[in-house]
Amino acid sequence: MRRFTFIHRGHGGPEELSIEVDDSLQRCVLSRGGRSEPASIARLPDGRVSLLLEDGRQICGRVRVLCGGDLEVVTGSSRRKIALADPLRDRIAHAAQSESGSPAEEEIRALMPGRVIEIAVKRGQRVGAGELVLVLEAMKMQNEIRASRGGTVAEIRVEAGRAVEGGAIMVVLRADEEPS
Amino acid sequence: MRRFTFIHRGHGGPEELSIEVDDSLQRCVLSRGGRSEPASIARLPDGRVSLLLEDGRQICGRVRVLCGGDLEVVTGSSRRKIALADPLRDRIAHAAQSESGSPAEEEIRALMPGRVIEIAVKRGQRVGAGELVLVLEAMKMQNEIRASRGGTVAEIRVEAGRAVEGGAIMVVLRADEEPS
Amino acid sequence: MRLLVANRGEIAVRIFRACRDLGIETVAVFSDADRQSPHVTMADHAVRLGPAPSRESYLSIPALLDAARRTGARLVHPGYGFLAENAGFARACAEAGLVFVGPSPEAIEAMGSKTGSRRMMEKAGVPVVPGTVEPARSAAELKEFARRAGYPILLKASAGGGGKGMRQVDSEKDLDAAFTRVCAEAQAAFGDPSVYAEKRIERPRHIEVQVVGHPREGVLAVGERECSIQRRHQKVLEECPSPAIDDALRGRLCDAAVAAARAVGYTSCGTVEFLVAPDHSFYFLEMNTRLQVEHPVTEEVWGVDLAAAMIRIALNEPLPADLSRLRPRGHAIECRIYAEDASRGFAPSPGRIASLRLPEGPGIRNDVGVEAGSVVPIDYDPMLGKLIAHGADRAAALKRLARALSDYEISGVDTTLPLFRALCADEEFVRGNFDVQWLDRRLSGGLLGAEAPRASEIWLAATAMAQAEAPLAPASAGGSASLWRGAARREALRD
Amino acid sequence: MRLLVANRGEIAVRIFRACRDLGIETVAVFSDADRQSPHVTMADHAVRLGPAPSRESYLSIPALLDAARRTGARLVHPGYGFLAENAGFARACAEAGLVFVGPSPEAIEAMGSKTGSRRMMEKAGVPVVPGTVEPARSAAELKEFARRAGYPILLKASAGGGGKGMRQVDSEKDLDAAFTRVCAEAQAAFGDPSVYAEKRIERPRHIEVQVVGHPREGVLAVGERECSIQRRHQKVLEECPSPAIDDALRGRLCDAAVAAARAVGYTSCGTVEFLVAPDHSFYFLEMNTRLQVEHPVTEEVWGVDLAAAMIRIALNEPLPADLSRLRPRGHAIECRIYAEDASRGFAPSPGRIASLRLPEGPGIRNDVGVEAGSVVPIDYDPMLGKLIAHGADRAAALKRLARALSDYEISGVDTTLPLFRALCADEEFVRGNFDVQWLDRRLSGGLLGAEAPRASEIWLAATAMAQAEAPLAPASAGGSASLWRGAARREALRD
Repeated sequence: MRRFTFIHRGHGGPEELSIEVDDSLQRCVLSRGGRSEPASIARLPDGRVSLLLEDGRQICGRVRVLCGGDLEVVTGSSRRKIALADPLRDRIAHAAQSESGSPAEEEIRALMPGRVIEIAVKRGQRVGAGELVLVLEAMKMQNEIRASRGGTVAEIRVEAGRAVEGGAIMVVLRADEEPS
Repeated sequence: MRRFTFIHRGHGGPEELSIEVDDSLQRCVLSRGGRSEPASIARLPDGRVSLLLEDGRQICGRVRVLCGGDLEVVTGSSRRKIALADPLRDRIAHAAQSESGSPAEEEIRALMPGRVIEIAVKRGQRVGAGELVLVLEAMKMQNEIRASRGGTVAEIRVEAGRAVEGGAIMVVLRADEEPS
Repeated sequence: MRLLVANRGEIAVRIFRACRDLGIETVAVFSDADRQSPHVTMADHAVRLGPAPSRESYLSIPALLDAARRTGARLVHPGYGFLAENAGFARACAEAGLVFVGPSPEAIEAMGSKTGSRRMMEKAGVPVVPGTVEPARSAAELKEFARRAGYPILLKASAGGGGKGMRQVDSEKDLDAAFTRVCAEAQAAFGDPSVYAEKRIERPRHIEVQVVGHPREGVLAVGERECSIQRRHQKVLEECPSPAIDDALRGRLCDAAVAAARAVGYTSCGTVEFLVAPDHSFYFLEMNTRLQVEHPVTEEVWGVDLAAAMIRIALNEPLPADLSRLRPRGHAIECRIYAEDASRGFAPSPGRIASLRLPEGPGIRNDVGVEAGSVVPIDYDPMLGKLIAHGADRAAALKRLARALSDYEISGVDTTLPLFRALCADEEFVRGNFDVQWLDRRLSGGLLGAEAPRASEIWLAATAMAQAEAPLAPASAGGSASLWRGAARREALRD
Repeated sequence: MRLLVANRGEIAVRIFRACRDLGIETVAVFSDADRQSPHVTMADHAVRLGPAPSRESYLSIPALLDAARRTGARLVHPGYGFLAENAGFARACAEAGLVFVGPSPEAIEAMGSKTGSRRMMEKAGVPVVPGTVEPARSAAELKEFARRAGYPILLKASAGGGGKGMRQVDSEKDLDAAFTRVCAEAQAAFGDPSVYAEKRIERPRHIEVQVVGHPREGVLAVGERECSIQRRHQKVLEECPSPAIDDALRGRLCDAAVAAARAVGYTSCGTVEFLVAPDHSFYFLEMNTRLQVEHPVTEEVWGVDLAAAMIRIALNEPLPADLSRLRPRGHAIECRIYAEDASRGFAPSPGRIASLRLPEGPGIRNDVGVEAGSVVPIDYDPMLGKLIAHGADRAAALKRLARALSDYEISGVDTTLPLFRALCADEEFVRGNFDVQWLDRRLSGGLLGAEAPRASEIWLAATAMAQAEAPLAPASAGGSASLWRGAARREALRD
């Protein structure tokens, strides 16, 4: 069994939850607010996950990593953005925010281990907010990573076709000067 | 432009055809029986191929490698096995057959470059005809490679998770003695 | 309220959809072969029954009752196949305080015996095929029957069904040997050597009538279905209405079906099967005391939801619309899509479905129990699902069916799709000119001739091979002219 | 015979399906943004028009005519939008020897002018909203009209449509300023400053009548559609029939629609739009001289194929069934699924569709123009497709719609699916109690309130994260207990 702890930032502030997974990746124990519940996991052929809880409840959906680092959870009847991260990445994300409302540099990190499929920018290139920076394949999905604000590409630390660790800095953007 | 030559073994015996593809993989020239025709190629997101010929005809379908080495071509209205190979592999396949109707060893080769996803047998293990030997990911598909006859695993030359070249021998099976 | 479906595949999916339409929560059960199946991953609750073999999973009454208890299910729907016509299961459900969605155990039992149901039908005035009624004790008894009714006759195992344990006898000299053989086969296959004889009806159609029985509202017929397109006595394609039935004959068939259902106090959806001779005489064959595989063609033409009606009846609720006011509209055709290899005598073709693209659009309904990546297990019936086409008349439905069949992509396993594509191009079939042996004759006549690959298919193969072997273009650092180009390149890189 | 669809997306797919049902070969055209789109990859022929911008592709009449010439197309269908109501295109097709699938250029032109069509309708006895008819030359002229008709009035750009260039004036003191502003807006948006005034009908419904005109068989009405569910004057959900129309009113609306179509010698499928006041008075709004987005709800309820009928009429063939004998059955609802972000004021949400799972089963029809992996371009209307649910009555259709919406998975782009899920749970909508401004009021009242993630969704996220980060189990060399286990492991390994 291996234990993972996550921080979920919902409307009520950050909350810790954990999940223990056995080596087969098929059995787990979910713990939240002092209560634990065993469950079985099935990864479906198209990438969705099905969770079967001890009381028979079945939950099925698809999870993708969004460029902001949030997770997109899509079930048949909903599509929701969930702020869930492991404690380290949660600290990185929220420390950066609290230090400066508008930092001079934007570090684009891989929020999950994955593989860089394409780098759409060059060093020194000017990119606008929302422009494609790179494509990261993670969790069976191609995630288009876009610049959240305009800026100039200061560093590219990855190569197309190479794997990246979760949390690794991939690209550094230097923010535009505020015009006013 | 790069040129590929294939041997198609249809009802009328082997026939050579060739295709020239440009570096973008989007333009090509198809040649068969002395006639050439330019076309554009689009690879669709789900792995299908769309060919657009000079006269406007559009052809769309999915191509998979079957364990015997034939190609499976699936369009909306058909599913056909096509014996198409490059001249080297065509020679290997048909030379082996003509030497012996039932050779003592079966070499399981990668008919396409790909990645071994799982090896389902161990050295020395007895496998029956049709039993899963390994899973090879090629052309976006997971191809289950099965033993065509019963035998014993003599050699395993690949590792799970590793890439293999097209034509490489992956597993060698020693055939069962004929019972009669 | 929760409903457990004691089944798998497309019928479990179909019944779950009806539950969702009725606001009822769903409980799936699964064997180890089905943990990833759509009927499980669409359900609100799911319970493992046991290993893949049916006996240890979908046929295990204790495991099913335990699953219902654990999830608090109040209703149990048997689907078709497995325990659908097992009176013992219906009784066990009732004893466990569960509502069995189907007719009473007595009705199931009454229709379960071929000879018993036959006697009952004769009493109710429903025409039956001339036959011995009672199991024959000797070949001599059969000879006497055959002299009266005339050859050819059919010998049938009393406990048989679906074409198993059946043999045609063309003249008296063959009768002794045939009797001995069918008795032995019946003993081996069904554990019961009883055999009876029937007159063989020449070139009949298999026509069935949908009935709906309600405890208070009585029994109603909802039109007929044409089920003559069979391969070795197994239906492969069904239609509503039949192209061979006129209003007068339809009325007589429906009256007979209602009389049959009334005779057993039938209170659910059910089907009364008939053989219809070319001279429009018809004969009761059997009654299926369950939701039929081919119920969707009736639903499309009559505008009724039979699966939902069946659940409402089980809950003793009134039926939603006045069924007697329903009128048919248009024509519907269903194809049963099996994972079978037509080139090897329709042998099951288990394996992983590598890709699946369903047809969509006007007049098309998909009732499917698998998805791309699903493994078709060797343990169960290899039906993947059903394609239903509906149009303003038979010609329109056939054209839509042909269109849907040319939009249907399944790779990884062999399927019966080529059979249906060939049927749509067959003149006799398109004219509606067939009987129950027609398809077997056409198949041995080469309906599914091996076609040479088309040039377009060879070019697709060559292009894919060339693309896969071409030196990969280096991942561009920017400069891609458009998102479209970038996307195309990324996709090409994946191989 | 070949038909070219001068359009893209779901309507091109819809028309190609009709062609296949009629045995007509298909020709797609595409811009550089659409080479991989389903409408191209399903077609028998395809021709590139030009770069992504509409002006250089789908609006380029020379490129379209050239594509038809190169592929030998005989028919050209404009779909909706783009050149669908452009009389010049219809004329250019005729001059190039092509059959334009639609009404005559004269009928398109007659209905294209708001004031011109209004005059024509008054002459034909079709009620119109009290208004100035002619473009107003001054605010004074409008004041005189308003004194007669009563406030509030609406100022509208003569060249406008779909809610653009429209402003309500509640009292005389606001009129001068409003007139100046609307004239300026009209000049900026349409290059034509003409403005006219209409009495504002309070809480009206938007009801439209489907008409089918045939050169020899005349004009027929095929029932009405309820189109009051609009967001800022754009339809988002349509029904057939309207829950607010009784047989008497339906008859009067259909008579008026037939009179309107006859007045312009209409010979194709078309739609006459009306405003219906709560007192059942109604007023001609405009006529859409094309196949309407929401035509499928009529097809489902009336059992007719409007897209095929339109092509048959263009070929001067008789209509397949006697349309006048058609009778409606049940109820159908269509949802327009747009790539729009409801949480950002329904801003377009272009991008790549990461996954797409369509609902299936009884009563569900998908008319969709994209597939998993498709890129939704920024260049065109962001409609992905339409979901149509059909049931025995409105309640049944709504339940099936809700079921289908809970089976509909789209990831990668934002869509309007949450809006439809909220509507299915809204009491007033379910009661059928709404008017054309109802949805805008409900949206500002918080119809789409942000819901907190459910525990189940958080657990799915955590499980997926844990699985993705767990040390990968070594690829086993045999010994996997079953194919199912092996499959699960292989899939897990892919990440």
